[in-house]
Amino acid sequence: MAAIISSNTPILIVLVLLFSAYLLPIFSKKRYKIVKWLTVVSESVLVIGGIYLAWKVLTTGQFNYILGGWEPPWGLELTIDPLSVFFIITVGLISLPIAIYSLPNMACQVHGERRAGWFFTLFLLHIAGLCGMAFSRDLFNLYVFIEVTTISAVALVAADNSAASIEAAFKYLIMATLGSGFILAGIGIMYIITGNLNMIFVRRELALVWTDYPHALWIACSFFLVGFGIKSAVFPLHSWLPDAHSAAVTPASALLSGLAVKGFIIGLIKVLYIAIGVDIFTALGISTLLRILGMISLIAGSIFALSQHQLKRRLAFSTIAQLGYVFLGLGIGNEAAISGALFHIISHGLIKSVLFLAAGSIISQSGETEISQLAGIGKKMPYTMGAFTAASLAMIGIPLFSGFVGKWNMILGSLESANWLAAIVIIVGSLLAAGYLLPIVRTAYFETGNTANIKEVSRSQLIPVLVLAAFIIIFGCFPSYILELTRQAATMLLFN
Amino acid sequence: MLDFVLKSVVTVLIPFIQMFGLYVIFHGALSPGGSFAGGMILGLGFIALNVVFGLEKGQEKFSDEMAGFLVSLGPIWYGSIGLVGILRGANFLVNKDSGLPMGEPGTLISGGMISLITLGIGIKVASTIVTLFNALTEEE
Amino acid sequence: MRNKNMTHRTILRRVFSVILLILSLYIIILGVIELPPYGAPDNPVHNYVAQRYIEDALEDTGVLNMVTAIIVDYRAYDTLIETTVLFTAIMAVMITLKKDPSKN
Amino acid sequence: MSGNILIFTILTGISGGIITALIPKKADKQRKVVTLITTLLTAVFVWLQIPSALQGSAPVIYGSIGTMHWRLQPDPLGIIFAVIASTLWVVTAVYSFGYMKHSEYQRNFYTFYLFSLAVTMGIALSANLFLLYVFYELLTFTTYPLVIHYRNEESLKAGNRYILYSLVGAGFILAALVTTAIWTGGNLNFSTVPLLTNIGKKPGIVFVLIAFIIGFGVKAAVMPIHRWLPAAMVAPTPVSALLHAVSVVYSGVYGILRVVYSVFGHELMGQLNLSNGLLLIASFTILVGVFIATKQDVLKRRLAYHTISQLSYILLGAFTLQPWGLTGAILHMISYSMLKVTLFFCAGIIAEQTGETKVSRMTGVGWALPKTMTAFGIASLGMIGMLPLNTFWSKYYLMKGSTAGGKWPFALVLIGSGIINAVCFIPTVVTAFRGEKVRSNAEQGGNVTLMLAPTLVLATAALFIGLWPGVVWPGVEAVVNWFF
Amino acid sequence: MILGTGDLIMMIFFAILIIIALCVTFVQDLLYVVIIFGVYSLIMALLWLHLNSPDLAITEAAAGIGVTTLMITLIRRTVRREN
Amino acid sequence: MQTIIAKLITNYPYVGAFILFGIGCFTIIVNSNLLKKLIGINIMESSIFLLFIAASNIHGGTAPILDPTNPEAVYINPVTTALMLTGIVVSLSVTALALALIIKLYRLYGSMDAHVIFMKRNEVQNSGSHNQQ
Repeated sequence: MAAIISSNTPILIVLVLLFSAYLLPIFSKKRYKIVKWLTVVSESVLVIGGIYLAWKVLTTGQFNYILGGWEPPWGLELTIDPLSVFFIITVGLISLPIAIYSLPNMACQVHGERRAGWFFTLFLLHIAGLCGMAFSRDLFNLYVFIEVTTISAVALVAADNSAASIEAAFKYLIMATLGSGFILAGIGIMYIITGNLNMIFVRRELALVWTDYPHALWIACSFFLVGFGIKSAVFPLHSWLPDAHSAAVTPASALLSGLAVKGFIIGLIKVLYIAIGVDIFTALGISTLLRILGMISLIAGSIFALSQHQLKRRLAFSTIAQLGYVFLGLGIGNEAAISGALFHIISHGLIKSVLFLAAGSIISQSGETEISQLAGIGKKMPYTMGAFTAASLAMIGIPLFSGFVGKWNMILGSLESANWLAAIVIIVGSLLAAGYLLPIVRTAYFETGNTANIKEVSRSQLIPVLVLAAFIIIFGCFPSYILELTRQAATMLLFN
Repeated sequence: MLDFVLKSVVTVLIPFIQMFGLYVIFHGALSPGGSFAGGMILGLGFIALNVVFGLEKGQEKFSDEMAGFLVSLGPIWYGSIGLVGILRGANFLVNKDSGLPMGEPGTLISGGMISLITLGIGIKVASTIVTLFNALTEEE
Repeated sequence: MRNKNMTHRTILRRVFSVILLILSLYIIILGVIELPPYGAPDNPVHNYVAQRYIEDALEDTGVLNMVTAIIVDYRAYDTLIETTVLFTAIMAVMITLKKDPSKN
Repeated sequence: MSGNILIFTILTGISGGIITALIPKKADKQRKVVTLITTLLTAVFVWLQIPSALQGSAPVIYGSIGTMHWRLQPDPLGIIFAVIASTLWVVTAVYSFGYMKHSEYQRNFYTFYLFSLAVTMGIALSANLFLLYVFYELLTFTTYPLVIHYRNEESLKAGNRYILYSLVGAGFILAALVTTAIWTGGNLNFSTVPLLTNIGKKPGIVFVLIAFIIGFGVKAAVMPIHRWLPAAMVAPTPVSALLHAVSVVYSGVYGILRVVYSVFGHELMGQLNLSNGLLLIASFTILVGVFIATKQDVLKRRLAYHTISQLSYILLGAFTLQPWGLTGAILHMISYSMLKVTLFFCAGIIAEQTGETKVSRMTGVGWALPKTMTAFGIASLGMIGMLPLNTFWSKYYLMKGSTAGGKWPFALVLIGSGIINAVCFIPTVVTAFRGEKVRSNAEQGGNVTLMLAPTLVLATAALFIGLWPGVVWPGVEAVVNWFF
Repeated sequence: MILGTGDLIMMIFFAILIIIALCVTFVQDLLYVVIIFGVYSLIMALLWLHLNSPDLAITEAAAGIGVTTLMITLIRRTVRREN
Repeated sequence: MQTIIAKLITNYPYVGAFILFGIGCFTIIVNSNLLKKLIGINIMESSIFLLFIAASNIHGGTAPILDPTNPEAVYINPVTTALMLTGIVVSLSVTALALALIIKLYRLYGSMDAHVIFMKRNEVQNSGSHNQQ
């Protein structure tokens, strides 16, 4: 039994999540308690399995899991390489606390236990989709998982059933489906050129024939860029994100801002770096495009965030800005920058989920959504606000917090490739982050307001936030293991 | 009058629609068609029942609870068949090595787990389309 | 007043998107005509991967319809996830439309 | 054991701060005890490390954050900064027991007071540019709550400006730091050999130097980027005294010293031919700063601009790239800190006991606060550079350094600045003792004693060092030998 | 580059598809739009059959009918509730 | 130029597919009616299916169903058909969800037009903020 589990871990991780998702709606009718347990258990399986796989990859190197017994160009395979393992760990570490946070009052937030059961079904499906994307090595398989992730994300936004959330969800659905269309069209062109769908084989074929189809390949690349760009809300294509992430219920916005958008970036990385290959897409000028997109969305997202007065909207815009970092790091495209960008994925995931969960707690306790009305809340909710502060400092990139490590590596990478502008933009971005986050902290702690009836949230909602905040500091002070994973992932992406 | 004609025609037609749906599902291995098309046809048969006779009558034949259960059961069924391979010591979703009887190639009962999976997906698609329709038509 | 404004904006928007559309279509079609000629039997699409499916499908899976062989055997995982997409969609519809019967 | 001392030096402040934060709001007495013990312990730990540090055989602690290595080890320059800071922290703690007695937000104050101590010790003891940067950036956030202590609009504004300037500066440092790390292959440890010695004149090295100097210059309040410092004077007096005369501004000055002597080294700096320009900036700051100071009527603002001016004395000494200049700089670092804290303490006592903050309205204050004003007078003399005080020696060596490098005009700058200093402070003292004895003696009560005692101790110490400069000479000599 | 009759039929199909797709924007009545979309689906199914993909043709036809049914239901339940 | 036109005619299914793709995008962007947007999405997706299926076709090929009576048959590539079956189901799912959202929006706003919904939402928000003041 143990041998079976250990040799099938990657698929079992996905299957456990999927199976619990299938079972939840059956149980949610009468036995809501089982729903809770199933959610937590499957999330824990994800965390444990992720750590086990990471250990395996770090000790014995990457390996593949062949599905259905058919060799890769014919069948499908899961790939367990540093990149996928890194993202699995990210997903596990972030989604487990979010799930625990959302357990106690989800039935109240989405109006009913049955609906809460559906919410958790979608939650688990979303997680499963992200994991599947990370493991997938087949372009079409990636697409199908992207669809699972997208549809469940839309549903998570709509779960609130308020007018704003339904409208945001529809906007999101239209934009995201447009994005999927672009991705699928890109996959189509790639398939026509190479006759393969497995990324490794696609790259092998492309290396031989790409000079015959440079324009077609360029179009495929830009389709991928547009498609994944819409889904991960890069600047000119971001219009759905602020609405969706601010209108969703708190755990959903934490999950979407913290993980979903990054999942699509992982998809983009896989397509660009594994399926197309760094030489080819750099020759096509795509990495310049990535850099420019990254810089624009960093600056523009930050400036938009500065002009927002609602807490959740400001956080949503800051997601756009922070994803700009990741795009910029990928565009710079050397080892340090890519590993920095990957590290920024996990650190920003932690940071943003803390920020959103803390914001959700604050909003639910005080009933205020405007930043200016939060005065004095730091006194009443010291732990929540403490986590919020830690996350803010991390996002600014203060040393000893996790945000710094990623930024450091990205600046290192940009200066190594003599890209002064990128380094300046990264530093200016963190200043702007200070500009839109520190006023919140200052208002909460150092201004006085009417906070008489506000209390700290219950322990079961507080502990997940604190755990996430602790991870921010732990990864800031001891980033070695994660950094090793991201470094190996970067090496794999660049030199395999 | 029109109503009566419609009702009697549909009453006659529905068994044939269902039969055709099942035929498409099971014959997917040999001829065009397959689980999705078949399941869709099967489901559309139930929808026709709902449209013509009203939701209450439709619910009698194929209740919402049942549909919801089958929606979950479909993928579980599929996944469990895939797990057989794992229990046999091979990988997930293997067909040939899973130990299921493969049958005579090119006949109706062939391909080991293929027909089982097809049936599962067909039922799932049918129940999905019915649930979908019911959800969309349900009054506020 | 407002209505007139709106139509004005709508027309502007349509004209703008038509121009954008034609421009991008022009670029896309420039790339598309580079692709291997339609319908030729020696295109990259009909390479060893497709050949194997065509030749060995009956032996490997025991079905005549190669498409069925691919969706439920060679790429069965895809199909599992595809049913999951359908499942996700139905759950999404439920959470959008259905009220909790136990409440109220 | 000795390694433990090093880590305790920093941990004491942090744990003290945490304990202070956990003590209930009402328990003022316990909090003061904890504060005093923590500052004293830190000071003792620092003093214990002096001998080994001056010999260059201090224990090392090192580790890494991801790919970056850090290292803690006091060297002569670091230990001198540590000694100055930790000692003044004790003195200021005593002063603030008196000053802050009736103030609001005391728990906040003491907590961040101790955190700042720990972070400052980190800056002083880190033997690695990366770690220095880490603590430098943390210092901004641990001192921010102290700056905005009164929470009124003015202080929040000042706090915003402080954060903005500091973060921009930190951004400059980060860019320069990363470039340095790339050039040295990730090795950022300080040693007797400067980091960039083997790099030579790379293209862009001038920009790196300028970025470093802008970055640290923000905290050192070099003239075009000084504006946060006068604004931040809205903080309570102990904070202005300590943070704006010593810890924060000195961390900037210390950073520049480190960059000039440990990262670039005086030889490379000499090759870069930037010395004259930097000296010009420093002397510009010296003259303009003190000139603006004479125009100010509010005493604390006058002191603030005066700080800006005096800090550039140290930078002037450092930028001469001469052993004598460095001697003067280190001596000035030591002596100026005592005098400036004395001045601030006096200003605080005047403001607390008589309510006067403007110089023009201080007629007769001297009769009400004789001891305070005496201390103020002594410190004023020191600022001019009169003989029996310690600053005389520092100015002497600064001039010697300037002329030794053939840059005698800068010696004239020092003399001119001394004259303006006299114009700045002597009238204040004279005004204070003029007029009739209308005011009653205000130097009574426990609070005043708590405030007065540290003031007088510092004034006496300044006199003592002025008379026997040999006391600090070994330290200064060690630093100069370390770098030359 | 030899175009046979099959290619001509396909081009006609394409032309119809493009016209129908453009109609969606310019027809005002939603019910007509949905019916037009049903036709689009049907033509698409024929096109699949022509492109040697009968499996897809069957599925597209079924899905097209399903989607059109759902859409008509939706229109009846919303915009045309009064009629 | 002639070669370009020749290539254009050779690859006419791809060109047609992308024209449909463009019209789909156009329909999504231009129309304010949500149902029309949804139909635009369906058009766009089916155009991509067209791209795939056209790629796998062979002049004079036969459908990929093994015909033991005709050993000479040239079968077309079955992979794309299998993929696009999945694609159709995915687009069906998206359509279903979008329909549900449209119904819900109609219930909440009483309209199916993006402009109207936008205006109503802004009115609600403005009045909401007035109340708070």
